[in-house]
Amino acid sequence: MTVRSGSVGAMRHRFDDLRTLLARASPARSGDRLAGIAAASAEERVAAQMALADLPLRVFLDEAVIPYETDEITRIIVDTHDAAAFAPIAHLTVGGFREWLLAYETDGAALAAVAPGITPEMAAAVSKIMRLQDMVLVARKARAVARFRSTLGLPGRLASRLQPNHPTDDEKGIAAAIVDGLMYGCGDAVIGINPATDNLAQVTRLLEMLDGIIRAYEIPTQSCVLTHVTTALEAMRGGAPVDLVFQSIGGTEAVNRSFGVTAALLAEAHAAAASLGRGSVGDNVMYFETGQGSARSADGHHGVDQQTLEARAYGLARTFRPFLVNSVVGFIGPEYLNGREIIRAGIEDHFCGKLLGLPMGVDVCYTNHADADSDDVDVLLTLLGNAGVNFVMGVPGADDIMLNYQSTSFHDVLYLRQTQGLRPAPEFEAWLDRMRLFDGPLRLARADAGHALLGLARR
Amino acid sequence: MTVRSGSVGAMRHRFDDLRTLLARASPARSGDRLAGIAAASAEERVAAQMALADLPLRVFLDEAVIPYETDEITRIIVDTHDAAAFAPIAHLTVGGFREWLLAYETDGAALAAVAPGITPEMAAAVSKIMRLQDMVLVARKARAVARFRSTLGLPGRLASRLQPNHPTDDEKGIAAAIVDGLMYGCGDAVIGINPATDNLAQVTRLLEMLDGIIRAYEIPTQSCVLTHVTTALEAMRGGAPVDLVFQSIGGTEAVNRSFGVTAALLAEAHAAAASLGRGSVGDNVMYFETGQGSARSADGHHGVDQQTLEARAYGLARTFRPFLVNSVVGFIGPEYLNGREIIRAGIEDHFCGKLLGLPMGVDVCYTNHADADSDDVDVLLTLLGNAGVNFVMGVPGADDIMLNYQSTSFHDVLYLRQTQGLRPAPEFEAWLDRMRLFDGPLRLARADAGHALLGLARR
Amino acid sequence: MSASPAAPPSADPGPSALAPPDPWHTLGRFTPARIGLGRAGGSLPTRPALAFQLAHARARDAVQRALDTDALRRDLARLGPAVLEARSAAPDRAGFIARPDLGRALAPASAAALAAVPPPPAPFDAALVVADGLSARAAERHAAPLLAALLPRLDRAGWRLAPLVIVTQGRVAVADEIGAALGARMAVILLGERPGLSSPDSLGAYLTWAPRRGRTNAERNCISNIREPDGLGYAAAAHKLFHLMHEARRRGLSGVDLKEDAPALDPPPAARLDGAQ
Amino acid sequence: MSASPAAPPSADPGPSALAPPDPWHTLGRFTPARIGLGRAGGSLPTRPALAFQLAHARARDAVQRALDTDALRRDLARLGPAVLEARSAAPDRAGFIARPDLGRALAPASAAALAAVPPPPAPFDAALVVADGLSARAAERHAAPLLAALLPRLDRAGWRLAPLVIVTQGRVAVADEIGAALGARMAVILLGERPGLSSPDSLGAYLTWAPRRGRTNAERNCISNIREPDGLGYAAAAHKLFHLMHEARRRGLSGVDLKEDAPALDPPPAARLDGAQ
Ligand code: B12
Ligand code: B12
Repeated sequence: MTVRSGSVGAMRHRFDDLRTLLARASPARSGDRLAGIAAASAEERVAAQMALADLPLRVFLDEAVIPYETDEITRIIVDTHDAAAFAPIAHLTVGGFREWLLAYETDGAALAAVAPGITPEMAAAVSKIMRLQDMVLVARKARAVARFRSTLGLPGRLASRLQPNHPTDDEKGIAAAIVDGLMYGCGDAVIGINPATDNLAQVTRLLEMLDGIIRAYEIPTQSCVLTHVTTALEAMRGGAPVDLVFQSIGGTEAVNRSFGVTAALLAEAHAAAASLGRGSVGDNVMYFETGQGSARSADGHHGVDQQTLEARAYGLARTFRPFLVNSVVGFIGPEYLNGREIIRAGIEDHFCGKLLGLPMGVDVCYTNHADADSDDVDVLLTLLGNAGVNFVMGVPGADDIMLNYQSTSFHDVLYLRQTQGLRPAPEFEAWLDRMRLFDGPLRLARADAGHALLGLARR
Repeated sequence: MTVRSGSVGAMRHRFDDLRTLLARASPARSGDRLAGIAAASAEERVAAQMALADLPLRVFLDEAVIPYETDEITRIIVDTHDAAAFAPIAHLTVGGFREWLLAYETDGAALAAVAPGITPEMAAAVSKIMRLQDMVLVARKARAVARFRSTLGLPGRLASRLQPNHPTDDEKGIAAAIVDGLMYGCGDAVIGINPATDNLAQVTRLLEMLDGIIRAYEIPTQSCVLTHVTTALEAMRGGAPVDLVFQSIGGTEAVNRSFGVTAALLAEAHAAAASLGRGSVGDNVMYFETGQGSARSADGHHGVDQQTLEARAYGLARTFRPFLVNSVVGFIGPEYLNGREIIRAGIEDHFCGKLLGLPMGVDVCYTNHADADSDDVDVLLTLLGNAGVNFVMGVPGADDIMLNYQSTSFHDVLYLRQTQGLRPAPEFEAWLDRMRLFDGPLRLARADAGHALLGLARR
Repeated sequence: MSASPAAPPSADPGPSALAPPDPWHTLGRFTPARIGLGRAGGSLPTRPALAFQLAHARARDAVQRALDTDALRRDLARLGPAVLEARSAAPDRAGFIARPDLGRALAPASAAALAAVPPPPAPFDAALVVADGLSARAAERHAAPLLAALLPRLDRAGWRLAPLVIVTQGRVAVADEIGAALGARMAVILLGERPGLSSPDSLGAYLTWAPRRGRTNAERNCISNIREPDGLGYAAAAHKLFHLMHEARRRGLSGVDLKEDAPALDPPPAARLDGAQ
Repeated sequence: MSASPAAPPSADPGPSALAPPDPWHTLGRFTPARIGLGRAGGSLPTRPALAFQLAHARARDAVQRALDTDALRRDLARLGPAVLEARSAAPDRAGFIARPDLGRALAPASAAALAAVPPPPAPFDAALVVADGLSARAAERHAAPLLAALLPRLDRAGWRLAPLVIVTQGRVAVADEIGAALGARMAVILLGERPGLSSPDSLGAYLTWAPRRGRTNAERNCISNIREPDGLGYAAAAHKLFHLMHEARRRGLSGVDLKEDAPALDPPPAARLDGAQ
């Protein structure tokens, strides 16, 4: 590996290799301090950012942050890199790349064209020298459209996952929460349950229940039970109606191993779900969740900073043409991201994902051991609306009673629609109209006690 | 005064009077801790908020936070209260008022109609039980249009103050910064210089210089030299071309006395400036700056929390039909607002001002002794864009070399225009077009070295 | 909440006319989730908005609360087994939250104490551990009743158990070190999940076959949301956990290859919350 | 900044082709303001964006820096006057920033020491104070040269001055307590303004007639941005300050009713920055 250094004024800073340079250049983050790889001072951080800005993008093709030989994600990144797509930016440094991204001339089409030529590490690198406003501006231009039964990612649109979790997977309880979400116009991204257990029979029951609801009310959306991919595979083998296959993933082979997954396993699941052909407007069948810090938690970080690892998780995700990629940014806890770090990380994740061409959503959230509150949710949610996020969560009252954290509520989604003029996915919007749930594209109608959907909970 | 109490669970909290209840209900703030009036725990804060939510709005008409007898701002608030305008909300509690504000039916016209019936303390109270998203949503509906040579506050528009300060008031230095700002499309709110000294001759020279530039290039904007109101009065007496009269104000008679101002002095200045009749599209001639913490700093807070006092400053401001009211929210320092408190305070100030009918701008800024950075600027700026702020600052490179703090730059203004589709004031927009400075309403054109404006610096 | 001495104090002023209840708010009887909250425009009405803030203030306190080890020790000892106490390497609560690595390791003194426990003739079948995790209250409330349901079953099935260990400032993985130190074939830890707004005291159970430092989560199994009456009941949880432990021992593994496929108890635990049935 | 060993280290890679310089960037010679930075789309190019971050990192350090009182004392003593040292009531830098009330009051020990200074036969005309304020470096760099220009003028005009006082962790108003303790008719404090990105060491001068605790800012006057060569020069600042002091004494007041109307020095200080003239 090549040694790099940067001097600022009298100070000279030395960065042993690309991995170290990226870590030192990364905005302050508790997980990187925990790993002992963060910059020691604000000045060292800027020195690293300056050195990084001068680094040619080509260097990222020659120098891997984790060796090709030891990590399958590195292999995927290298092996799937599209040199032709890279050509228009091949001459740029990281700093020049930032300027190219911000240029008026660089529009959504230009971004989509170069996406396959951008490696996760390039995306992470450029994000490290960008302010929030830069990332919002560029992400807003980058669109990633994905389709299954609804179309997500169109300009001026915002979708939401309806997340009706229950601590014992009680079906009536889940149904009640689904009614609540649908009546509030949520659920166009997916109706997705985190099951309390990984009991196959139970998972299958939930899948059938969701399928029944979607069919009965002809809802242009898809279901997901967010169980482990191995359980989803078993369920499919047993004939369960699986729309989307879920899996948590991270940015190294090691963290994925700690999650019990490999690229091969994901490929198997992808093939199985695709073969069911359950989509109506498209065939994107994977739902991935990611989040900075998981690799550090699993001791699988190889000295790479958590934001770069997060981008690498997207590198893995994009080989499966997912329908949803969701960074659960404040979910794990303050040991990896705390307070305002959550806000910056959420914007970084969304930006890097979009740059790599992914249909990004963000779980704007915090735990009760973090120094964060609902105002922080409002900040990140509002910024993401401006940044053109594909979807966010819809949790009843923002309080997930099973996963024990606070996310965005149905009301939060309505706030964003109203303030930024963001409409639901087009198929779902038409359904909301049919069901007389919306009064115009941005506001709820007053529903009466006899509304057809309320029957759902009585089934 | 009436004692109020609230119980949450087993705990019972007692609030001796309205002033105390408001202070305990106020979101965490270093200046209130400094004053020893903040809630002791998060739970006490929520208990106070619950008690406040149940308080009828009428109570605010009967109970002053600072006695009528001892404070002229209280007298102004009480004496100018419009009972007829208040009627539609007279039956509400603070909690009900929040819901009324958020209702779909409550539109800009409804808000404008009740504004004269809302006292500053009512505005402060309701803000204390609102999340950021609530305040953004309501402020966006509330429009306050003000006019002098340009029209500010129209929907879909954003103006900016061009702030070309120089540490020695050097005229060439100031002119260079004005060129920079105009070329970047800034300055439709005002071209406003903070003079380094309060030397009358110097102030007059600056006023003449600005007047000369505005006339020579027929710029539909107004000038201001932000000197003390007494100096502006002297300048006007001497025949200087004063467009807007500036003054810093606070929410108590005591803090204003520490600033060397009284309501009578402001009235005198208002009359003097109005009599010059220099506006072309309107006659709003006052420019006020405010900011949470000034009363505490001047030991003139009377045990009232700084956010309520800030709203009271708006109560004073609105009697003068100002053109610009600007909360310099992060300007004073972390002893009053630190880190994320700046963000919340900025949204509160803008919301309270708009609720009271004022043409609010915000100086989105931070000092170097605060725990804040440019990402925080991006957060507050972006939120304010969504909230429909009338104007923000435009400081070259965001670095004020005389006032020693960081604000928003011309580039930041362009970011907001581009991301949120916000156009300049209509008169100024037409001028930008004439000068071929903009390429469409949201983007700069590439100007060449022969552009007429560049001659400005050679005058 | 009392607005003035005139009005009688009431914690619940009821929904306001500006934000009438959602017609489906009665569905709330099916779930502790915050559904049917109503709306003002599209926004949360004031009452549930402030209730949320209060819950948040309290949940943050819950994270900080220290485990009452004396009381817990008494409750556990009453069930029969020998009880040991240990501390993780995290110096205090702040250190526990900021440094998960420390919460996963035993403090040197505790490691030494456990190493000094005389080894059994044959390895223990399991080491059971109770820890505060992120909710001390969860351990205080639910560990003993859960063990009261589990221990007799293990006993009947002839399981030989290591002394029960209470760990303060402990994360899930600390059980592996304990299991290894005690020479147990499997480690099971019951610990407080992070507190939620409506579930401040939820208990999680994690199981590792052949415990030792460095095991990954893929090699563990989990049963979550144990809290009676709002979450998984003790009987059902003990049933699932016994089943998992049994299968782990039988197949000599734990983790993703071992699925929690216990047949449902009768009545199924899912029915517990459904007031209507 | 060196990108790789191949490229020679250079702190300034120059503007990139994607963000060409603004045609008016040469106007930068007229002002230290960050003008003509260029743009990528409408956004700041990478180079000035990172330069800004670096300046911010450094300005934050500047706030924290402690005053080198020994050096300052030596520099001041060289000008002639007796020099005393005092501390405000703020215990440390963090306390100074968080508690302006403490920065405005003398530490009890310092108050006692000043009270013990033998009173002059007639009150001093002025007490001069130098404090760190928010930029210790400003006091270190600019206080002595400014006083070197001011003291001879005061001397020639027959001013009787109290001993010079250096205060650490001092805010503006601390001078009033010092002036009162020393029995001076006027207090003048020179202290570090909060550091800006491009002006980390700017000195402010504040004057109060009849100083005592509780004076408001309306009763003070101010001369700001003293820093040679980028701000107000020493000669010009001394000229203005002398004029203000003179008028304050003559009229027996300070504050809003006293305007800084010193006739400009020749050459006017405003010309200083104008490289073109
Ligand atoms: C935080 C969390 C995570 C984080 C953990 C990272 C971290 N460093 O903390 C992340 C996001 C990475 C995660 C991932 C997954 N999780 Co998880 N997670 C949780 C959660 C919300 C809280 C856990 C907690 O409070 N622990 C207590 C603290 C004090 O202990 P800790 O040592 O700090 O935390 C450790 C454990 O939480 C453990 N862990 C986290 N999840 C899981 C899942 C399994 C199966 C195991 C064995 C361990 C485990 O990882 C942490 C670090 O070692 C629980 C829900 C709940 N109510 O408890 C779900 C929960 C435990 N997870 C669950 C699942 C299914 C998963 C996934 C398998 C999902 C998937 N399909 O990929 C993945 C992969 C897990 C794995 N094998 O590593 C389920 C388990 C269901 C079951 N009975 O098996 C739960 C109950 C949520 C649910 N119902 O969906 N999870
Ligand atoms: C912060 C600040 C403020 C804050 C002060 C509040 C606070 N608690 O800190 C606020 C926003 C309230 C403010 C108000 C005004 N300020 Co002011 N302020 C500054 C600033 C940016 C920094 C001061 C500093 O670093 N002080 C050093 C620290 C360590 O001392 P401190 O004890 O913490 O701060 C005290 C002084 O700063 C003092 N102060 C602040 N401004 C002024 C102005 C005057 C005339 C006086 C006597 C004192 C004073 O108030 C603080 C608390 O007591 C300076 C610019 C600069 N480059 O210095 C302008 C500056 C000092 N202010 C200036 C002016 C004009 C004003 C106003 C008169 C504007 C107006 N028209 O109303 C008002 C009212 C001042 C007053 N009479 O009280 C001018 C003074 C010009 C001059 N030579 O007279 C300056 C130089 C900026 C400028 N060129 O416009 N100000």
